[in-house]
Amino acid sequence: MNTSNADAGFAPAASADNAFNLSALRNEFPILTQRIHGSVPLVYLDNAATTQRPISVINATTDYLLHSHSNVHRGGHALATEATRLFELTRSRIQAFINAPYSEEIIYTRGTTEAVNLVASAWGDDNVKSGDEIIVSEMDHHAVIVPMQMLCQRKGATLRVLPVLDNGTLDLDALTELINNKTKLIAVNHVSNTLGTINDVKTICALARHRGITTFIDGAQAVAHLKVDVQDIDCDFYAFSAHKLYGPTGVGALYGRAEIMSAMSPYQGGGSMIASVSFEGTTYNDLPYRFEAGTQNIEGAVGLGAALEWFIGLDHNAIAKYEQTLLQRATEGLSAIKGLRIIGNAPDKIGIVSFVVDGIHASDIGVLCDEQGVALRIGHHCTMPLMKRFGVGSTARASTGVYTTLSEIDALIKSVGKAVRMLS
Amino acid sequence: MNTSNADAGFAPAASADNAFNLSALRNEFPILTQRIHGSVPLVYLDNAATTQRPISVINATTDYLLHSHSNVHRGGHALATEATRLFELTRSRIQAFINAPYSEEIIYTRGTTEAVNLVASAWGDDNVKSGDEIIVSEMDHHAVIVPMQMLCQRKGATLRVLPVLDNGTLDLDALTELINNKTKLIAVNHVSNTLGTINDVKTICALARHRGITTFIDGAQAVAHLKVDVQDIDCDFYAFSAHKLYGPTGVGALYGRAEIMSAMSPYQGGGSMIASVSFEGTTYNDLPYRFEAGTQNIEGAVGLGAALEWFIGLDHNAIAKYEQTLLQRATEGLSAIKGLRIIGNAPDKIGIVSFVVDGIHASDIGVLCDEQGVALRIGHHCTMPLMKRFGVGSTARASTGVYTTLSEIDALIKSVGKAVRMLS
Amino acid sequence: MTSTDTIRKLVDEFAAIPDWEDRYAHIIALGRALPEYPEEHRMDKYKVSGCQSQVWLFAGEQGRAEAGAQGTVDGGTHGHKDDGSEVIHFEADSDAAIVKGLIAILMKIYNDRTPQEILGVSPDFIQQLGLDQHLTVNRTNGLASMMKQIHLYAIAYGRIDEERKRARELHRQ
Amino acid sequence: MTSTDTIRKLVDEFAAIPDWEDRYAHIIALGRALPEYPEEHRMDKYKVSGCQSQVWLFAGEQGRAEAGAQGTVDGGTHGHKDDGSEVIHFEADSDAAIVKGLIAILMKIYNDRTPQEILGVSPDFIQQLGLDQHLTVNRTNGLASMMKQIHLYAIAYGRIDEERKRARELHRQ
Ligand SMILES: Cc1ncc(COP(=O)(O)O)c(C=O)c1O
Ligand SMILES: Cc1ncc(COP(=O)(O)O)c(C=O)c1O
Repeated sequence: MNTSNADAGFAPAASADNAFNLSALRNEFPILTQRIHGSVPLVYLDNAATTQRPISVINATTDYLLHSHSNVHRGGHALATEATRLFELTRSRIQAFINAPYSEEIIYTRGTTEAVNLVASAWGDDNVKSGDEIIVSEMDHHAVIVPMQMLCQRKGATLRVLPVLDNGTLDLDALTELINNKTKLIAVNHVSNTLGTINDVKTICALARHRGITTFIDGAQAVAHLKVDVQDIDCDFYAFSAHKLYGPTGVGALYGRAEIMSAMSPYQGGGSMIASVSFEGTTYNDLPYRFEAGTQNIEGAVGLGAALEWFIGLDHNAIAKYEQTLLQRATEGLSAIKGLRIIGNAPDKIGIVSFVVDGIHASDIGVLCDEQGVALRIGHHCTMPLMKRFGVGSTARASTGVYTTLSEIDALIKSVGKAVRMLS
Repeated sequence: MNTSNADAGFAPAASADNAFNLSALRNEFPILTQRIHGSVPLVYLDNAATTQRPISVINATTDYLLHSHSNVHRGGHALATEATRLFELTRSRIQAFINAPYSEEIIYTRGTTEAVNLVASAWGDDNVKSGDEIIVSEMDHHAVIVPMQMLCQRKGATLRVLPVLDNGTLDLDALTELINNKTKLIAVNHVSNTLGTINDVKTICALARHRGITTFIDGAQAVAHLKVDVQDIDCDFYAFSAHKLYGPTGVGALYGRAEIMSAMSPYQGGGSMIASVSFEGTTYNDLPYRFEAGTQNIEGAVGLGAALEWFIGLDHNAIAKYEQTLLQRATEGLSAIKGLRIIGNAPDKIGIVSFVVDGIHASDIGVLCDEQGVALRIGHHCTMPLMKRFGVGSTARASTGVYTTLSEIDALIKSVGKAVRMLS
Repeated sequence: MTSTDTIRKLVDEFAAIPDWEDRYAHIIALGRALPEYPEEHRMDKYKVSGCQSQVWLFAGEQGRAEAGAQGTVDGGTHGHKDDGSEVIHFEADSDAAIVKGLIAILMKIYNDRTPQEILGVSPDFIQQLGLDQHLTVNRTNGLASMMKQIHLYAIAYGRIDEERKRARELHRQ
Repeated sequence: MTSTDTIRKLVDEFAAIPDWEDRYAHIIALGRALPEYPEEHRMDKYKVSGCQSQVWLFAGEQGRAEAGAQGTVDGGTHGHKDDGSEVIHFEADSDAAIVKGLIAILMKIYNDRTPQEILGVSPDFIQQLGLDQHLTVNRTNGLASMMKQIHLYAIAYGRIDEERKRARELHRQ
């Protein structure tokens, strides 16, 4: 595999020398050939917010709607059987994808946010009591912080915060001090959506298991960039969203250890999650159905299945290597802009670069880059406590996908440079 | 408009004499031309479980994915703006569709089930206390009964049950007796998914308002069959699912009166639903965002928008009239089968026929009808208490859609007749 | 007859009935011929989950001992086959005619066999018999759960057999 | 100048700048020229929600009286226009340069006008100026909320004006 050209940092996107066939891969994403504002080519660097969909995923959903659509489980007719088969097939694919022991341990959710809320309610209400402590990290997404904060408020528990070091890594030494006999849960992201930091969740989970503490890993930013193995991580819960993995919005998965989940009270009530309902009393269904009340996002599950199939088929070694090249190029190129400061310089990062420029509001950079075709995300990225930690109100964030090219990174650097000049 | 032929009950499906152009309408649904089990034409009569999708809805979602996909709200770039515009456009369409006063009163949910859970938690936990009473009906879906039962359990409140009369209508006289000073909420469906009964929710809501009782109307089965006007009904909450309205799975809407919802605590925590987050304390966003935590089903919202646009454009007078013809024909034809009993004979019904046959299990009828191409739903239809009320374990249910033809009803009658003969 | 032979016989039997009506008539007839389910075991704990029809499955030590006795006739060993494992005897029933017929088919394949035999049956027979829709993904009729249950019994009894074998060997020494 | 005239002037002004860079330079310059926001009103309650940049909008009785005084000069009536309604004076600011420039444009259109004038402005100008992306759906920059807020002030003050007019008429009788 020859990535030398790419490593040099100047390979054109569609160069035949690329380690993997990036140009063929990009062809699977019609949206990327878009021109915006009338004429400028789209440079989509907002992949941490949501990824684009390969045509095979779009087609899988359409096919399903044209040939097999039905409500699942409860029907006995041919379409219902086929829809159920596809729906459950994706569950097995998710199981294999994150190496969960049983497919019953995979719960469909709307996405990561709902998964956290499910655990905070269904597990939290049963297991957390007044005086207990829950640890989240300073770099966690609001999706983790807010449900845990709400849980603590309901129960009179205390939220403890694992701090972030100046380079954007977690202060793991502090964790040993934070953990005590009252600690019930540690919830932390696998990868930070703002900093790009890859956290050592395996060490965190080992520390927790040793003390009998339950662990929740927010994998929203991890699944599209790292090989995830929940048995190797040895966490109790793991969650991700399909839309950050080249799949549909409105669907995601929660993995939960069977021993824990079979003892958990239900979350939402409704059809499918029950065994029997009467006004005298209701009994609940087995895993995973107990946590899937009502009609699920069926076509979303079908799309997620197609996304997993597509994603698993990629050359991940080559992609990961190229991602580091992109990251390095972006880091160097942006750092060279006067007054620009990158927030998050961890040694292990995915392709995310958050930055601020002295005296210039990130919002202005966002608008001017967009005019040049470069789609960035501007704001607090749902990590306000982290913004406070780094003394900024918001950042501009560029995030790569498997289809990002070096020339797109060059366009990024150029457009930010121009924006800064216009605003100085 | 000439519906005489249709009224006679024998018009072939695609007859040029039909009041509306049913054959053209059916052409918009490629899945309906399907042959199943190798050779038999599909007769899809499982519309109460989920409806099929017209091609314009499928295309709208594909278009969105090919041209405009992005995460909404939080981005400043061109795609984010367009995705946000489409996402909010559907919200306004929903508002118009059910005649809600403000678009802020429309909350996206996964579907009806989640809407009930949202109200039972966010409204219920704040407003229901020990000793209070909540009224549901005996014909309610588990999606209504179970969350309310769970709420009552959490709060030490009592669930009271509005009974169903032998013909499948609600015993509204009993309601006046059930209501008392402890009654906090009445939750009832607009149309029963098992019986087809159209309930007089306007009268129920008037009774409730008079006594200061909050009302929740489950409109899952109503929106595709009746003109719904939440101001005319004068309910406090109204919910429906897109997938029963020719739109996507995984998305639906909750309407809630602004006065009530602005005072409600949040439901799920996460991104977008906050105004500011810090470890000292978090403040929540305004309506409707406070109740939309995390990335929503964006393409689902786009699809729902297209479904509403398509649906609003139909000739609803003609369709409603034809639906009654279908219902009458099915009722008469099935009743003529020896030992067959229809459960639910309300004077006001949508196109739903639930039935049992003496000495024959509904499941067997389902399997044998399916072999003949006729897709029915078999089971308790998530209404176990109603099954108990009518002394049956399960029923076979045929339910019509806007594309159902009289010849399909004839196929239904024929297939059930044959199944019964085979099983006798 | 081994399970493989039984399956081959069933596949031939069904292949000889091209008409779907006759096939179902045959399935229903098989169900009617299923031995009566012991009423004392018609309990919730022997119900297999599924929401369209009710399915019962019973496999007990007692049933097993009896089956073992039958096994004796075949294998000539005392209550267990040559390799030291006993067969498992199931009782099963459903309130729906077609499901009951399908249960009868499953019983032909799985009943009165050793754990090893049960676990060795390749699920291919489902396709071969054209019963995918009834026996796989669909959890509504309880048959997929029933097959899973049969496998769980086989795993559990397989372990018990191992224990017993070890105990016997220890005894002999 | 009426709001219609202002809009026409703005549209011409922008149409004369085809290059996007120059357009933004112009917008930023307009922002720089916006009167300084009174520090005593830089309070949370005057913040308009939006999550990328911060936006403040202040419109008070006091500010209004002053504006009314200016109104006097124009209309020659005592603090209110001929029809008896007073103009509303806004102060606004943002920490982002482009948003501030867009606020300056909104101020040209809406500031120091009567409730009726404000409510009468057709939102078409947003398209005409090519500012859809900034001023409509996007709640991130707070400008859509700001426009909504301006309208709410206009509705509220419009009602107050009605009340005052009625009171004055009663007084005269
Ligand atoms: C680290 C992290 N956690 C959680 C979430 C929430 O995911 P979703 O919005 O799909 O629920 C996101 C995405 O915004 C994220 O980046
Ligand atoms: C009357 C009624 N209420 C609620 C529901 C639940 O809807 P969903 O499964 O879309 O959440 C249904 C559909 O199954 C229904 O028919």
